[in-house]
Amino acid sequence: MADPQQLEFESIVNDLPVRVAAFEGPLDLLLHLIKKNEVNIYDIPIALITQQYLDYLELMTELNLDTVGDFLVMAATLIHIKSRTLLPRPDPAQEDPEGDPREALIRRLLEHQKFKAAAELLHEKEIQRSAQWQRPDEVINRVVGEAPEPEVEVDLFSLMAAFRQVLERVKQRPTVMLPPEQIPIETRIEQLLARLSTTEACGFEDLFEDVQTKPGVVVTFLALLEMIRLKLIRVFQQGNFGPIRIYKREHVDGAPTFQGMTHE
Amino acid sequence: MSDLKPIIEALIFASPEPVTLKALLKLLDTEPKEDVEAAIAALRQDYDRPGGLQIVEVAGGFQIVTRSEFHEWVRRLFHERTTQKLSVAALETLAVIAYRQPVTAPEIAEIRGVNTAGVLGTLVDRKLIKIVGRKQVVGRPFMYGTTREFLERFGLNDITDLPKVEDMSELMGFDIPLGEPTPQTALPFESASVEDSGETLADVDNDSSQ
Amino acid sequence: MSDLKPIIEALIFASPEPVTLKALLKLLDTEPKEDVEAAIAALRQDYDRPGGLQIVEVAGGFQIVTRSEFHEWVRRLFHERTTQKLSVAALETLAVIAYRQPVTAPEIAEIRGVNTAGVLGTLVDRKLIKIVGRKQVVGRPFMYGTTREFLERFGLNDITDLPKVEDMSELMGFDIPLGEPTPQTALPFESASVEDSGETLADVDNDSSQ
Repeated sequence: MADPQQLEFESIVNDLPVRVAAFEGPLDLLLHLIKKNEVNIYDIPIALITQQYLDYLELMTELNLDTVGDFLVMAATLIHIKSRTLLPRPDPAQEDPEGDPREALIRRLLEHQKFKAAAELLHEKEIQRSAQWQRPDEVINRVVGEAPEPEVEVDLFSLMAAFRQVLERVKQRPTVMLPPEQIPIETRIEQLLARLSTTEACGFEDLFEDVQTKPGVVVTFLALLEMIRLKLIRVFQQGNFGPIRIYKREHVDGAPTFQGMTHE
Repeated sequence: MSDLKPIIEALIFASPEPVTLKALLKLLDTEPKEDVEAAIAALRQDYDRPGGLQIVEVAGGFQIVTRSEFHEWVRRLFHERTTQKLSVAALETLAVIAYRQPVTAPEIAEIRGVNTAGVLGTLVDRKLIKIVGRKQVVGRPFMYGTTREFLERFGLNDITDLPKVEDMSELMGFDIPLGEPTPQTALPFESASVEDSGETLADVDNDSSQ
Repeated sequence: MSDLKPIIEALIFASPEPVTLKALLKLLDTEPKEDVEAAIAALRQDYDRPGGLQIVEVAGGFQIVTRSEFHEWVRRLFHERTTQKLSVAALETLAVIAYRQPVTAPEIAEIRGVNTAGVLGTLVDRKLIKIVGRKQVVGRPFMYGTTREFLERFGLNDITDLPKVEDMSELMGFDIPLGEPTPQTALPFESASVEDSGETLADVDNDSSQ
């Protein structure tokens, strides 16, 4: 590192408040440099400012500040602008058809500066307001009786937060390790037969209408297969993909009886 | 000090506890005791005018409160003020319905771990939810969903606009362990859209039986 | 009703947040609107007397608070104010949101020159801003706006109450080119109302693409 740069470094450091991170972002740093050099914001000496900016960036990197990322993008922008101002124009008397390359940056700086001023005005409002003291809740709680149920503002965030709260609770709820609710296939067959005895036939879907769980669906289907095997029911389908209907069979001689069935 | 009376009024007004004479004398330590007492007396006389507020002496101190004859109005205020806000229970229920709709009361109770019957009425009254049908299971319970007013209220175009939980974590710095989902926590995230919900509901039931 | 004025005084006093005219009319639903308005006017006149308290209009409603000039005295009652201070970063972010709402995180970052995700989380947690919807662009980012609590904290009646740019010139190190406003620099202060914001947002995009 050259000595002049070293000097510049020190002058920057001297300028800085105790915390180097006082510059919240690249725009703040640029505004600081513009003010320090007492240059016109509408006519930024881009070479000078870019050099000082890069010096500061190097300092930040040496100090291992985490926030370098935002500053790097601006460094690239500055170098780009600088290179454009250095490019020879075909006719120096003619204005650059693309305009002053600094223009967009100047606008951003002004915009940024304006919002910094707005923030200060807000802060003043806040101070004025904080001089107005409100009646403490305790006073009214005594009048109304017990404190009313705390309520929250209803907006998208609070909705999301509430849902997250519910999920957190679900996670923390002790998991009761019950075995999956298994209806024995025999019981299920009895239930289905009882239902079929009240109607002549029923649709395939109807068999599952009182089932709410996956195991329940599986058991019902297994029961159906078993009933077909045991020739307790007959199943008809009207054409390919047509509705499937289930009929209860009258007892068939020679067929194994349900009661006699052995279930492994 | 000419401002003694208004200063004492401001102090009594802003204090969460009744302000004792002793406390006033301490706060206004440059003022003679007689002056402070005289100012208090004058202030109390001011409050004898027929107004909405009164100065009462409680617990050895002074306090500005509403006049007793208007307490009914004050209670009404607390009863009515809930138009913009919801209790935590109501908001949670609303969140479950928004993310899981269509969903039945037993399903909501299962997810929240508490009964929500009363809260559902409140939400229907506020037009934030409505009955969207009946579930074809035993008991044929009502299924609830959110309303157009709900979308308007939350600035959403449609229900798929609801932020996903992934958005939440990124946005709020919430740490949600999406990596190793347990059955209970994994499910809700997948069902933000109404289209999925039929399947999801079945899964919830499945879940609850474990 | 002869008691209208004291009842309104009691209601304004008791309400945890500023009471809007609308809320008063709803509570006093048997009273003609003109009577309620007249009673409010008379009450405000009463409070013009030199006393310790005043009625202010904030967040679209009425509130009874202590007179600002007695602030130091009241402060002695408490060891410190319970409201937490906002960091400079938070205030600046809040300013951008207040003037540009509804506005997305990338748009805020463009103006401030730094990523603001963490600050946004803080402001949401403190209920000063809220998500007001999603922008219909790629990635559908959340749009933020200010809350009622924001208005209350800064003593603003509504969002058009925000300080104007003319009040601001001396705070800035540079002259504001009011004569020849470029769209980008002129906008924020002209578009304090939400209605304008679509235009504003378009301009921000325009800006960032340059």
